[in-house]
Amino acid sequence: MLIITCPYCGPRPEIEFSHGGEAHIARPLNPAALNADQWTDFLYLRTNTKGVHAERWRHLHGCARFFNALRDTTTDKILTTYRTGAPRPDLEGLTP
Amino acid sequence: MAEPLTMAMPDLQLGLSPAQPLVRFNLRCREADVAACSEALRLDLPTRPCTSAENGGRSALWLGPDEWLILTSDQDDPSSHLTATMGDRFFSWVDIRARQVGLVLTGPESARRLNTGCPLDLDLKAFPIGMCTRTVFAKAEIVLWRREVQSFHIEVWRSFAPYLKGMLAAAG
Amino acid sequence: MTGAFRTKTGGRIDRQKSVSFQFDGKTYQGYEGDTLASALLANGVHLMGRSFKYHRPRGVLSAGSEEPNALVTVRRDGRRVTPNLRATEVALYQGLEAHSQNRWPSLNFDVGAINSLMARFIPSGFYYKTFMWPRKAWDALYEPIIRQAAGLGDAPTEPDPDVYLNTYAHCEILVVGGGPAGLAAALSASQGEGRVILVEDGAELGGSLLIERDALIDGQPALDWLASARQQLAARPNVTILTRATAFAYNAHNMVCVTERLSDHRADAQPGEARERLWQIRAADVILAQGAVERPLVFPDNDRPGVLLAEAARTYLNRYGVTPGRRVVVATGHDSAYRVAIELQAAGVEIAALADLRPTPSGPWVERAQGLGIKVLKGTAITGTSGGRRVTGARLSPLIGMAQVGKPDWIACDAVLMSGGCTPSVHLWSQSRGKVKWDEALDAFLPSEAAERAICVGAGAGRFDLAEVLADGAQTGARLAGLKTPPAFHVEATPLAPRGVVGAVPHDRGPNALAFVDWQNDVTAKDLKLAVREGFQSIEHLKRYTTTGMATDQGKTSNLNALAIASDLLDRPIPAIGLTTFRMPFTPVTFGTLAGLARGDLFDPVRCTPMHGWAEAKGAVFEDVSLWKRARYFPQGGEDMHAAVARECLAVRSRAGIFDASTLGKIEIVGPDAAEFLNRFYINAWTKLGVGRCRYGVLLREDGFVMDDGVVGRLAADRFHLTTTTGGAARVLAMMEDYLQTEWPDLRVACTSTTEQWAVIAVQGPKARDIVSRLTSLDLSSERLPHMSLVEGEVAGAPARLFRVSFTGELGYEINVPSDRGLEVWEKVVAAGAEFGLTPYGTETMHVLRAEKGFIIVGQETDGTATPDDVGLGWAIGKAKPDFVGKRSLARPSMSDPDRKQLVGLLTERPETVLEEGAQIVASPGGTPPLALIGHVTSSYASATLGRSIALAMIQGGRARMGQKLYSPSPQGDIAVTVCAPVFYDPEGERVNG
Amino acid sequence: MQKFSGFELIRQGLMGQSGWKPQWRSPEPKASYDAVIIGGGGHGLGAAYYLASQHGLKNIAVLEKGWIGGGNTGRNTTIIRSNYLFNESAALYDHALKLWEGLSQALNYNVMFSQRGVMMVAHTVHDVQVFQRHVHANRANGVDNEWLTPEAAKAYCPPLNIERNLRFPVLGAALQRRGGTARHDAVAWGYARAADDLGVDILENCEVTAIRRNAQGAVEAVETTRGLIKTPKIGVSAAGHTSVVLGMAGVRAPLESFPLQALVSEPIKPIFPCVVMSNTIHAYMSQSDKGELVIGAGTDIYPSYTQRGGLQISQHTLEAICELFPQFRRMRMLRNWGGIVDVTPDRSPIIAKTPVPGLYVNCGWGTGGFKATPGAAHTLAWTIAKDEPHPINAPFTLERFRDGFLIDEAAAAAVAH
Ligand SMILES: Cc1cc2nc3c(=O)[nH]c(=O)nc-3n(C[C@H](O)[C@H](O)[C@H](O)COP(=O)(O)OP(=O)(O)OC[C@H]3O[C@@H](n4cnc5c(N)ncnc54)[C@H](O)[C@@H]3O)c2cc1C
Ligand SMILES: NC(=O)c1ccc[n+]([C@@H]2O[C@H](COP(=O)([O-])OP(=O)(O)OC[C@H]3O[C@@H](n4cnc5c(N)ncnc54)[C@H](O)[C@@H]3O)[C@@H](O)[C@H]2O)c1
Ligand SMILES: Cc1cc2nc3c(=O)[nH]c(=O)nc-3n(C[C@H](O)[C@H](O)[C@H](O)COP(=O)(O)O)c2cc1C
Ligand SMILES: [Zn+2]
Repeated sequence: MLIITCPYCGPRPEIEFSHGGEAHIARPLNPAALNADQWTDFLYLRTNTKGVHAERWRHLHGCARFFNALRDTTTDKILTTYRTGAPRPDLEGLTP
Repeated sequence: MAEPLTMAMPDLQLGLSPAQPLVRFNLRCREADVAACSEALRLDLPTRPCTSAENGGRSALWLGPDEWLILTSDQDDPSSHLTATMGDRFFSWVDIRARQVGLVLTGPESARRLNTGCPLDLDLKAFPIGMCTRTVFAKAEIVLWRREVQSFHIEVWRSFAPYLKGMLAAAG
Repeated sequence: MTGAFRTKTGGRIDRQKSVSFQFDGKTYQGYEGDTLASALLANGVHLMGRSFKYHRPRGVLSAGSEEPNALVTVRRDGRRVTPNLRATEVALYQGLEAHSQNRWPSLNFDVGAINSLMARFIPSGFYYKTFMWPRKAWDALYEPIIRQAAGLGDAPTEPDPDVYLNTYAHCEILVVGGGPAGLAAALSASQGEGRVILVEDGAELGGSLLIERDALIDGQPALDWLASARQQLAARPNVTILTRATAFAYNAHNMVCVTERLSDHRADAQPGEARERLWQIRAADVILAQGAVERPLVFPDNDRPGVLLAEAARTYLNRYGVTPGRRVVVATGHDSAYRVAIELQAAGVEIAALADLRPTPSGPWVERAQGLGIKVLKGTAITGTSGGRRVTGARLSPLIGMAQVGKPDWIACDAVLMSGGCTPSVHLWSQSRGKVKWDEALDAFLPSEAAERAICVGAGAGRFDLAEVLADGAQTGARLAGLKTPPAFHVEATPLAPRGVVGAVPHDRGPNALAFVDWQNDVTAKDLKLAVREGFQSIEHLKRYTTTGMATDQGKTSNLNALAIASDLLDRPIPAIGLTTFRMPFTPVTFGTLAGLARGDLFDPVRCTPMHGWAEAKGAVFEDVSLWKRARYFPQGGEDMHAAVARECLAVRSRAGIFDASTLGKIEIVGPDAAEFLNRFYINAWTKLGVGRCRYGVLLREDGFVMDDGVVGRLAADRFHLTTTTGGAARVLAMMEDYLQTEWPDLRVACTSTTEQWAVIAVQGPKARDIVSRLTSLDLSSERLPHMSLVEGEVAGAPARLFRVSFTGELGYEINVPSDRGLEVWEKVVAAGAEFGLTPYGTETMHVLRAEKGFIIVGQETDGTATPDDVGLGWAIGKAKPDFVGKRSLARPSMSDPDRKQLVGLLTERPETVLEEGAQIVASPGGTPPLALIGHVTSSYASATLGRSIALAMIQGGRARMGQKLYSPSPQGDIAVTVCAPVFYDPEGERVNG
Repeated sequence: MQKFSGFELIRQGLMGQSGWKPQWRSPEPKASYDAVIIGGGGHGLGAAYYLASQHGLKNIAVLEKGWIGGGNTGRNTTIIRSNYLFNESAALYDHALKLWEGLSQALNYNVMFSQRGVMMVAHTVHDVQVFQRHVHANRANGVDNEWLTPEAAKAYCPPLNIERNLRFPVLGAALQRRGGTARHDAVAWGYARAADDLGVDILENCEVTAIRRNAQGAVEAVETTRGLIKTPKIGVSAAGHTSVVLGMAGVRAPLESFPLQALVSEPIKPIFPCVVMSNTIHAYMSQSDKGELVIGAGTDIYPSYTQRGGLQISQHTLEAICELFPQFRRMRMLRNWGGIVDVTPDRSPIIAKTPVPGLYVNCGWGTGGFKATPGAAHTLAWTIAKDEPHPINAPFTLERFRDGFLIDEAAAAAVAH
């Protein structure tokens, strides 16, 4: 069971959280303007990164906030977490 | 629910009893309006995560950065005063008095018993008096609020209460 | 006296308390403190089991959790039977009843042993090569035979009455292993502020100290030092000590799972008592002090009962006061066997010979042994044993060079002790994904780079000298606890040379000799050779082809030897071959321990509405809908479901019915932008919905398919009360939060779940108004409260939100009152309705009523592949809206495919024929599979109202097929149906206005 | 190919089993092949076998980064069935099932395909509706599947608890008698041996690190840890790593890779006659020919390439197992492990051409591709050889996600009311 640091509540056990898929995929402002490929991209295509991956979590059974995390999918180490809306942190400073 | 809310566990010096009748509201409001809201409620809404505040029989439990659980006695209804005072400011105030029930778990074994289903560190250092949070107890969501070293107030949705009590009783 | 092989004194057994027990029906005596294995050995019983494949007679090999041979079934009563327990770990108690396994008819005489004679024909993987012809014989003959041979013990056949507990725990420092390394670590770590948990697998702390006779620590004998160390630890409030507790899993982010055995060792354990407790420990730092496991020697016939590990013999002697035999041959490649020989000799056992593989062993232990007159044969290999169910002799051959042996010598004996040296236990370390590195000097894999905050100490880190071990533990504990000076221990002991031997012992016994590597799975050196010959070169392939290391001991004694043999055969260095993956659990863990209290009503929460008890008392039959219990129908007299439902339906249509709708999800949406939010979220348009009015809303997933539906009522300009399906409540709320928090944070809206705030009492039918008006002063006239509207006020004395809505097609109300008033109001409605024939009805009746009206149920008519238009809800789409969730997807080419399935009604030719839900539809009758399926029945009922069957179906291009005759294939033949509109009753919708 | 038979075993037994040859060679990579398959699981090895045996392509290689069968093929719970709901899926899985029925003989390798029946247990009224829809659809598609009452289900699987007081009582079950299990490793080895015999090079420890494309964008070579290999055709059968491999050619796929765990008990004497699955309480179980209970469940909640997951998933699984089979509560878990499964949005696979000429993909099998091994391999080989899909895999395109022609088996089983 992972320990995930909620940007609000601090480190908490995985079972309090729900996973929200890849981060930084904003819903297009005007979906009607998107062509089929662009819409498919938004709906279905994910980077599925092997390595450091930006993803969304929600502290469902806690503060209920969505937030983002950078997790290495080859080790499940979480490098950092940050609030929704914040840009993806620079990796340089993070690698331990 | 027909079955009683009280459960005696004398062997373990544990008591589980219903909290005194409470009125509950879910309050949502944004950071900019916290001060106004606090004033309207005559209660400083805590803004530090997982902390609580009490004043004059009213308590506010921080549940999220824009969410509080407001507990008060069943004689006290701040609703109209709040609505009047807040004017055009955005806030959400929803009566949830019957949505959940309050249980009080007391006794020297209370933290340990809670840890049979709750994964949080309940050491006094990690979970001091006054701390509150939504969390889980086995398969139920609860709000856990430490009132004293050996006493916890638990809020749980009505239909999950028998499960919670059943688990606490069986937990050993 | 319990047993001929018990020493006069010594050991940690309680000689005052003798205990009688049974093994295979025969009664023996042992002492409290014994294990089943030590007690049997004391009685001279070595034969304790049969091997998996060849059914070879097997004795106990070890004294701990690495035991591959002595597996037994322990039976307390019919319901408390546990197979595959290691006799070395079964604590002896008065009345213990144990049985040997994998033998028939008896352990002594086992027909299956014929396999042993066949060994040469059934090498590793033989089953992949045969049993293929004739094809049919596989199912009828071969596989049943193979399966008959499968398994070790018998599974229990009765439900287990015992209870399994769980606890989460946190600490700053977790120490796994209570040997000298772990004790020293815990002693120093607990001098700091932090919480320390010390976990020990055995019945008491001490590890290897429990059998230490030679060393002095701080001037005291090891056992005395141990006693004081225990006392110190027990006195510290920040220390938790768990014994009989196995750390079995090292999970991500420093979560270590431990199973603590609470009652298996007690004679008086009652059925239904707590048997084990799972500890899920989250530690800031973990110190692994697991120790090391002694390696057997791989030589022909090394599996005869009476052949055991040297350190195990020392454990039996020093811990249990038991000797393995009277005349013993010791075969070794490691110093420790000398110590064993010396101690056994002192206990009166004759050491017939000590054969050392090393050509020139030296050092204090060798000298001491020789000084005591022990016959030491240097450069000598053991190349065989004799005997049947007990070893009778050892074959010793002089080594010529490294790979050849000379003329053998037979030496009579009744036990053979062997030692290849020690393999550090890196199990949990590896589970944590810590790396290991091959150490040339020690012939061992040692921990290198850590993946978690974990540190190995003591023998598990390749430190075998007691002084070093204690210092290692103490320093590590101190460092983690932030102490300036770690405690220091002064040790006086004779050092052992750490290095041993790995791989197979050379021999001259020919290709069919059975030199076991993995005892339990009967894998021999020859099997490994065959696998390599057949091209299985990766160690992972070798493991899977030969099954080495896959038995219940997971190769604790065998993996390194297998690796060394592979390395030899492949001519590649050991580290280039690598280890197989260590996985949890360290030792097998009871299912019950992992399942914990989750059984029966505690398996999952049972959610009941406030009116549940009432329904129960009225004899309702319930159905499970997500976690909720919902009343399905209320049978009266001897009614079956059909009769009850028919009666309930007719009551609603002709008079009135009362229905508990409390489980519907409810969400209160508040804020100035609430209407805008709903506009973006639901397919419908909301802006114009007046206060006090309701609308049926449909929600899509972003891919355009129907996800949920419900009624949305507007309580105020900035406040909505909406409902979801029972199962969809959490999903819908989560999706709302998702969009609000991450896509539209600008919207000033908040959503609060009110599902359980409100009990919902639906009163439906022509008499509904008459009934409800008895209970409220609210104006219920159609002018003031028309269909699809709501009002707040008092009903039956409770504050209420009264909705005029209908899922039945009749005049209807849904009374929402606070849950704690639900039952009271319900009873008042029932009373008020009595004179009108108000009838309680359940979900099944509700389903029929709504189907008569063609109302869909999400999840029944829709299956995650239906668009609003498919199910006839195209009208609900707010056409003028530029966007809503799922809108863009509706523009995909497939969404306007004329062949999409559409919701229609079906009428069978014969009115009494009720189609099965899920039945398929084809266009023409009489085909043979595969048929061209054009649709399926989603709902189907006998409608009492209409006096005939009705069905809803999703049919390709259905709406263009009105009046067409289609067919539903069934085993009894095709059933002809006619396509019709999906509304069967009151198509004009007049009745809701009643 | 050295023939495997009982006779040969005895003959070899008399010679100390010393005459057996390597089951597959371990050759050095050639500079170029007519086609390469990336991924030495059952699907990839099978595709090579069918390319060689049915399409005459012999100068081909399977590139495996580790050891063959070390991916999901070697770590799955081996359930084989074909009673899927939609016509497209039923056709694909039943194609595979028919191939399973003759696979041991075709490969001269006993894959221990055991048709002991797969029983899917219904616990709610909704389950019953869904399973009956399956039964009807399967029957119409010529796929066997039958509905059992709780009593009939218990008769078929005696350990099943059908008492009414279960938290989620058993309301019935759908049984596919032709379903069952097979020996996972043998599938990889059997295909490897047969393919090798037809000249296919099986290159282990050969990780593809890049895909090279020519000026027209078509594939021309792969870079591997064992050197550059030229080829005009690449079939990707890399399961959990498909996104990584396709990414080397600039192709994005609608996939996410999740941990899926399984576990086995200690071996016991035969007691569990079939496969039982429960979607509602999330667990499935069978007993292997060696005696261990083989148990699995759903994926962990987050994507990962670690081949492990959290204990809580195993706990939920065993809760369900102990509820359905309370007599196994004292049984013990011997080993737990994880695989990496690639999941598509509609939970159906992709066996198709990609936008890159010469690049073909077989992926998205998620938690259920072992059962499809021969069928997937067969249709992938066809697609590679003919540069167009076989009618059976034609619906399983990448484009279906763009155009909305999903084959949503997961949604079809979803519970919403
Ligand atoms: C725990 C578990 C239980 C399951 N249970 C079932 C079940 O009961 N029934 C069922 O039908 N299915 C089940 N499945 C799914 C099934 O195992 C898979 O769908 C199936 O085995 C996939 O086979 P494959 O050959 O495509 O993939 P794999 O066997 O995974 O083969 C892919 C290979 O590609 C290799 N590879 C990856 N990247 C590269 C590269 N760059 N270069 C070279 N090689 C590379 C990998 O090393 C791997 O060997 C289960 C899966 C898991 C994990
Ligand atoms: N080659 C050798 O000479 C050799 C080999 C091994 C041990 N030793 C001796 O052993 C001592 C080493 O001490 P040590 O403390 O490292 O090892 P140890 O063997 O004394 O203690 C290890 C302890 O860890 C426990 N343990 C192991 N796995 C566990 C688990 N998963 N959960 C709970 N408990 C677990 C064991 O029951 C044991 O009590 C030295 O004194 C050394 O002389 C010597
Ligand atoms: C059907 C099946 C049965 C298995 N049976 C056993 C077994 O009896 N003993 C064992 O140790 N492992 C068994 N395993 C697990 C493997 O040892 C191994 O864990 C799995 O192949 C994953 O590989 P890994 O753990 O090396 O990553 C089995 C695996 C499968 C798929
Ligand atoms: Zn939080």
